[in-house]
Amino acid sequence: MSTNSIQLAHGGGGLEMNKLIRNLFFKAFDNCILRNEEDAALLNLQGPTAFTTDSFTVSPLFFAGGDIGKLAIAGTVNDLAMMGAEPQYLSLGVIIEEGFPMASLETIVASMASELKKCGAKIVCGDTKVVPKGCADGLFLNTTGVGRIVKPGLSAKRLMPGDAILVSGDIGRHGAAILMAREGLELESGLVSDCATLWGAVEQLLVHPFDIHAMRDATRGGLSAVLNEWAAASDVMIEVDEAAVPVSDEVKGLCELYGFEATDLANEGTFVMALPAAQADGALEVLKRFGHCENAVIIGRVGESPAGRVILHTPWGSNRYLDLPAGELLPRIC
Amino acid sequence: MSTNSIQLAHGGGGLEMNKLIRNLFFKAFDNCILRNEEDAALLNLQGPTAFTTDSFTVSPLFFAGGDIGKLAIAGTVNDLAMMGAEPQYLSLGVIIEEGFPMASLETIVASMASELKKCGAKIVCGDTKVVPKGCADGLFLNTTGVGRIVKPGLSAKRLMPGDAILVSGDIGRHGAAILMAREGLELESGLVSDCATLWGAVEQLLVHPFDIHAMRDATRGGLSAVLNEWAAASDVMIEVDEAAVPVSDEVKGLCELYGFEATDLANEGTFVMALPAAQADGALEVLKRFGHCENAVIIGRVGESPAGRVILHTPWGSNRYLDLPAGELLPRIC
Amino acid sequence: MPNQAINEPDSSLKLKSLYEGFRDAGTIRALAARINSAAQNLSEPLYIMEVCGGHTHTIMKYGLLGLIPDNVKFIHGPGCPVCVMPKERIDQAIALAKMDDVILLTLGDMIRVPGSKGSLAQARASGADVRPLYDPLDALAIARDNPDKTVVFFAIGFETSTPMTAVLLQQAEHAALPNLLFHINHVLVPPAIDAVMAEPATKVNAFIGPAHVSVISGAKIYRRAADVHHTPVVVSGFEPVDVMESILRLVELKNLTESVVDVQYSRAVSEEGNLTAQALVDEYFEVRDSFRWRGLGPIPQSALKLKGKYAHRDAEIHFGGRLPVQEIDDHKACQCGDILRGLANPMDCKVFGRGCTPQTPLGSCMVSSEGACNAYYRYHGVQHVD
Amino acid sequence: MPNQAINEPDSSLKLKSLYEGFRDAGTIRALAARINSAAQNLSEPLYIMEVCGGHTHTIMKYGLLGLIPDNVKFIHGPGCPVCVMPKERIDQAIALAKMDDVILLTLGDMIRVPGSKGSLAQARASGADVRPLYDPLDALAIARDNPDKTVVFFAIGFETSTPMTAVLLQQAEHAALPNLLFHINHVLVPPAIDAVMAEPATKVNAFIGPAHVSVISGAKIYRRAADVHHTPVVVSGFEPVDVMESILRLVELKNLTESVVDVQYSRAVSEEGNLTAQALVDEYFEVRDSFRWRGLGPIPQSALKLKGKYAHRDAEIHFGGRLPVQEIDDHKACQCGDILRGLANPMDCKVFGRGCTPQTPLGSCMVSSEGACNAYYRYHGVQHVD
Amino acid sequence: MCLSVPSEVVALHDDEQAITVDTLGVRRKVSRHLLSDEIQIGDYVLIHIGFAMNKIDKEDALESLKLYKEIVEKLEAENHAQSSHQ
Amino acid sequence: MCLSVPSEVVALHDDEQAITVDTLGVRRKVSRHLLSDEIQIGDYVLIHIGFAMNKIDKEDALESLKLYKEIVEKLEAENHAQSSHQ
Ligand code: SF4
Ligand code: SF4
Ligand SMILES: [Mg+2]
Ligand SMILES: [Mg+2]
Ligand SMILES: [Mg+2]
Ligand SMILES: [Mg+2]
Ligand SMILES: [Mg+2]
Ligand SMILES: [Mg+2]
Ligand SMILES: [Mg+2]
Ligand SMILES: [Mg+2]
Ligand SMILES: [Mg+2]
Ligand SMILES: [Mg+2]
Repeated sequence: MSTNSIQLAHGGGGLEMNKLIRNLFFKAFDNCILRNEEDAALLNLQGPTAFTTDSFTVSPLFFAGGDIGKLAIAGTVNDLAMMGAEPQYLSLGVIIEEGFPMASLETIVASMASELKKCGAKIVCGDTKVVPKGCADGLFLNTTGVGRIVKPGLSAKRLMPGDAILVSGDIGRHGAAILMAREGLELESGLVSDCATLWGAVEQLLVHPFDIHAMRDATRGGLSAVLNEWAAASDVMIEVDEAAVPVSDEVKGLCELYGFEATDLANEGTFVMALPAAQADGALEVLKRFGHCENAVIIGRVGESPAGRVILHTPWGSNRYLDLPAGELLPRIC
Repeated sequence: MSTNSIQLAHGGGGLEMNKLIRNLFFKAFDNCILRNEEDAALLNLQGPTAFTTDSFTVSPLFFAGGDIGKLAIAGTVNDLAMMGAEPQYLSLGVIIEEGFPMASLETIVASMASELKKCGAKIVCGDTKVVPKGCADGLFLNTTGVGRIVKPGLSAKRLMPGDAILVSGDIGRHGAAILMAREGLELESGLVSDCATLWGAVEQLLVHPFDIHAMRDATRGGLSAVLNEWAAASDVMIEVDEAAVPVSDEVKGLCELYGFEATDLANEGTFVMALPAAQADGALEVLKRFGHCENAVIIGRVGESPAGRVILHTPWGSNRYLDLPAGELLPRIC
Repeated sequence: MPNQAINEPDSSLKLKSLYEGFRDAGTIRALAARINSAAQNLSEPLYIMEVCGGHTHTIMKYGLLGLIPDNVKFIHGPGCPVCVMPKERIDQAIALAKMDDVILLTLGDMIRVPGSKGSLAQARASGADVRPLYDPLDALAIARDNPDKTVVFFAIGFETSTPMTAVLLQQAEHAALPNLLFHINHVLVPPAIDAVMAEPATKVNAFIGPAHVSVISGAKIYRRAADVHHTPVVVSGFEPVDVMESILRLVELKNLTESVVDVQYSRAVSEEGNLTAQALVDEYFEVRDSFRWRGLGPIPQSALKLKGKYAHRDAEIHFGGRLPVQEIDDHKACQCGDILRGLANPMDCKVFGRGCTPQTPLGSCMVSSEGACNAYYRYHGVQHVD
Repeated sequence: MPNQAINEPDSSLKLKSLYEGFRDAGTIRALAARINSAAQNLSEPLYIMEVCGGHTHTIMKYGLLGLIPDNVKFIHGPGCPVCVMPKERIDQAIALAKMDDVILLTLGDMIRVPGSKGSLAQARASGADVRPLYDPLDALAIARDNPDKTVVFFAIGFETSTPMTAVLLQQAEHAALPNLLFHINHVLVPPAIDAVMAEPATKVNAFIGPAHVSVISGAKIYRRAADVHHTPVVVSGFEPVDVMESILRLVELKNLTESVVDVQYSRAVSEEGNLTAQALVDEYFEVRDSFRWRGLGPIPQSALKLKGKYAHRDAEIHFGGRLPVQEIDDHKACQCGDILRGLANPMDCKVFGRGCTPQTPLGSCMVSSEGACNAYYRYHGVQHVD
Repeated sequence: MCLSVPSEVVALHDDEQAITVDTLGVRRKVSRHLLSDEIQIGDYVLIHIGFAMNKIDKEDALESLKLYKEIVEKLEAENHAQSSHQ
Repeated sequence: MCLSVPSEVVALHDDEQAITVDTLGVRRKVSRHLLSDEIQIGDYVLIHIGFAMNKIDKEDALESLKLYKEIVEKLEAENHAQSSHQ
């Protein structure tokens, strides 16, 4: 029974913790930097480097298309990729609630290890805390990543009138999948989260001579948040053809049922890109080679005014602002 | 009332979260990398770099001598310092329980900002999550740090017979202070945590031509854990003169009352160092210039056998092993 | 229902057509053309009030204001049951939620609406047990799982949602769950229409009637608006095509000076409505003498309460002395009342966009995305984009 | 107490001297020299059993075994009340803790000790409400704050701790807290000594008596060990100087072949003990016919239970049919019984250090840092260091 | 708030007065306490906060859609006439 | 388990049958239900799981310490004699 679930002793800094770290984490993430077990990992970095952090508190921990482990790797790796950086090294902070099933922890760790393989990044340092029953909701993860910047200059501030806006796939699937998995809602559908590591696709984009201005994964706040942040940061207007924005039937169904907007729902493997309109088709052609980007499409353009705002065009010729979502977004999606 | 406590909406990725981040975090940690608000911070790093992470789940959040904010900065900065690295850039992951008092959050953030000043490191990226009431115990922090290695080669594997073992101050104060602050125990004393940023003292040590073999802050698991890990990693015996280990009266009193060993109690601003015995007095002389290291002292030596074990010598000529602590260490000290 | 005898389902109607067919761009454009053409014959501007926030939402989300001519104007109605809730009722919900042995349940957005000292969300943040539901029947399991607690369902909604509360109460009785109580805030649409029209200076001269209310209550409930207030009413669906068709019909009725009740949403609305639902509501509820609406003030016979024989389920009775009764007036600067009658515009309000924003609403019209001020705050000016 | 009439506190005794004076290196060295010299006169090896785990702890922590000659040997006694708890009693605690309406309270280390299917810590990890206390009186507030729950104090300890349980029970009666019950596992030292000596082949021929037990019960309880088993007993304090002085006295008594009870810890132990505490214990407790000790098996009259008039406080009665009663034997390979009698050495056990470690104890001697196998596991071999 | 969505009945659970409905691929169980009509698999119903409110008249809906088609065609014909007139 | 620590009485709370004690600088309130003796500030008591168990006889303790001093001195004298004898 002692190995069936996490005990407070697993976080005590003593024997039991050492065992957990060696038998579980070291085995799954094996690499020689990690095994050094020093106060800090030793890296050799040269030049411009991206550095990003995210904590993961998603509920439930397992959902169609992934789990918190996959999410924690993909999320941080994607943030590096969005800055034109090759994901190289990750840290992992684990906060576990006493009584958490060891089998679930093993599944989550395995899922992290398998996601790491997709981009070649390594977990090189970590930290484990165990808190008493009731002091956390199962498991929280933090991943922080560093990576060499392959293509400098990508920035939310660099959008320019004349840019095309692309999305890499249909939107809202992660937020919808989490909602479907939520206890008490008892929904069923074939929907799976878009949760995925984007580095493969981004790496290919970066080897081409596209003058990409900005990329961003449309996580919390969804497409609305990315576009509004970009419009504000670059002081431009962004216009979107509502009919061009890809949304799956199931996400539409969920939005109908609960009054959500697909543009507000989170994504975890879908990103937005701005680059000169003339290069948009070329970029699409590259993106569509990747399974999870096969629905990539141009959804809009960058204009000048009203600066800082995002305009949605309906197919019947009317317009409205696309707003930043407000209020609590239930459930916890990351 | 809306600004008196944290609401789920503060973690929704929308307007309320933007406000919280800008009005609180950006103001306190102001620097231009952080203000970029991209998916990742842009750093320029050259050569050997240390990379370390820690999550902080201490309970209670406020204790004599510090709070979780001070701890989160000092803890990660110290891990960098222990590797001979200058603390440069930190990420900050915040997990907040719905209903957490805004005033407490502000105090903690101010405490982080003030601790950062002591070493010159900057928080350059962050992440905020809010979880529903009951899903976390107030506030959890994660800090992950990177820093340029000033003195390469420090390692738990480098201890050699003939090395002296130094501690930078009296031990066990952090663990004891947390215990004293624990609700329900109702203890009173003048004891304060040793929680402190060590970079100032370490920086001075590093400018001298000492051949330091290893440094480690004696956090969870206390002095026992550091010495046992070192003995194992370097495959040496470490012997300690029990009477030489500095312990304050209050820490002794607490150990008497509850049957703890001071060597098992956590420290958060006290470190252990191994260097050739001939250089030990010189290093002590440098250390003692710093207020929080004025009790620095030589406590033992490195020998050969039994390799991997730590021996305590009593003043009356008997010996015993100093063991790795086991079992749960109540309360949560970091 | 208009046609209860359909026994041969026409296989040519796909479910998807009920969405896509009623959002069709060509149809919307065609209806817009017809509206613009018909409106040229209007002898005076048409001021249409859409009573229901669901319609406000459709109008804003699909940008319909940009498609209609200047002499067809919208006056956004009392919004939604969430927005019209007076602060003292929210204060009562908060007082209940804060009691140690009470679990307070309510639907969706309600937890964000501020009472006199914060919202249910804030009460929850400070420890009160507040649980938002998507489905009222979930209250049964919560009551069953917490026999030591009193579970209070803070019931809100227009005629559309009242039958669901009735079913919940019925099931609680059947399952003999003594610990499930009700705080009833169900409001009625016709008295709100009367209140808007009671202002002599009101500009409203046409209504779009909420179809979901009529799915339950039938089209008959709008007779009085047509007969007494001499305003045409079109009972409209919520898709953009539905609303455009309803506008067209209103323009046409106005040109004909006909004050009738017309049912655009005939695929789901009948004259009589859902009789099963009505019977259930009659079993459990009776009309209150008066109820204060945020923005509109007290309106006689505009809300429901539990009948005396269900007093054992009535949280207002059970917790009688322990609930705050202080009536809280709207903010002095707030012009919602005038806005709801078409006498003022959100921009006329001094605190609009300054003290009063969707994050910090001072008046009812700013509370939800379905309120007039909220809609103006978020969308004003967009029509002028190229 | 030896001298109840001290009215002029001697200001020359600092509290710190009670720690430092009894840990003084010079004194320990001097006593070691005396022991080594006196032991040369021993006609046969001295096998001292320290009955109490507190003494085992002192001997190990201060490395005292390294200071005494080869013909003075220690046999570590039944350890501590935690280690001797039979698995079925822990199973009962776990069963109680797992009940929805029960909060189980116990002292410190107890939560780590495995029963037949895991420990209380593991039960807590899987959701049972188990709360370790540092102070039994904290149970009062917990019972008061949880009127809907039954709060069970899983009471453990030798004579030292029984009066504290008695005070808690007294206070629960005074405060009329009906929901605070007791699961009594208080054990007695003298019957354990008898059980060790009942084995004809036992090597034990001297005892260090636990002084804290005698602070309550007086030195008188060891008379029988001296008189019937003809073994000298020194009632010893817990500081290293106390233990060294006690060893010296035992060697000297053995040389004189005197089987007497000698009180080394005279600064706190009297012949009669704490009469107030004894009276409280008598009020609430009576002796059980028999109690199973882990490692030693059933020992007659070796433990206490609540008196019949406090049956309403007795968790064993209250939860009678719902507690597991299956007696769980020690692991077959476990030699604790022999080790406790000095007939075997931890190293003789086949599973020592393999199947049985402090993290996964199979027998009682491995459970806490005060057990013989545990001490061997952690310290064996250290004497031979340079 | 008064959100009601058309959905297709895909399963009947008469014992629990419930039906399973499908909304664009999302399935959930809802109460049918408020439905007095006969309900069959394949029927379309309006769903509001976990309840089926009533059946949708498919024929009526089809008629509406047919009418819209005519309006669009008429407008196109007019536009065509206008533009060819120019 | 039977851990008991000498502590100094620093405050009396007769109304709640409690005293405050100081253990090497750590102060806490403990029960005095088990103490039948008069208790004064400055007394030394043994503390076990939140209870004062009894008073420590200071004179007896001083006597022990005096005895130890003598033993040590005697040993030193013997050693000195031995080494100067050599
Ligand atoms: S802006 Fe706010 S205060 Fe002014 S009328 Fe609108 S809701 Fe009322
Ligand atoms: S090693 Fe374990 S099993 Fe063997 S005698 Fe000791 S306690 Fe029993
Ligand atoms: Mg460290
Ligand atoms: Mg990030
Ligand atoms: Mg991210
Ligand atoms: Mg760590
Ligand atoms: Mg991102
Ligand atoms: Mg670290
Ligand atoms: Mg650390
Ligand atoms: Mg983030
Ligand atoms: Mg409550
Ligand atoms: Mg329980």
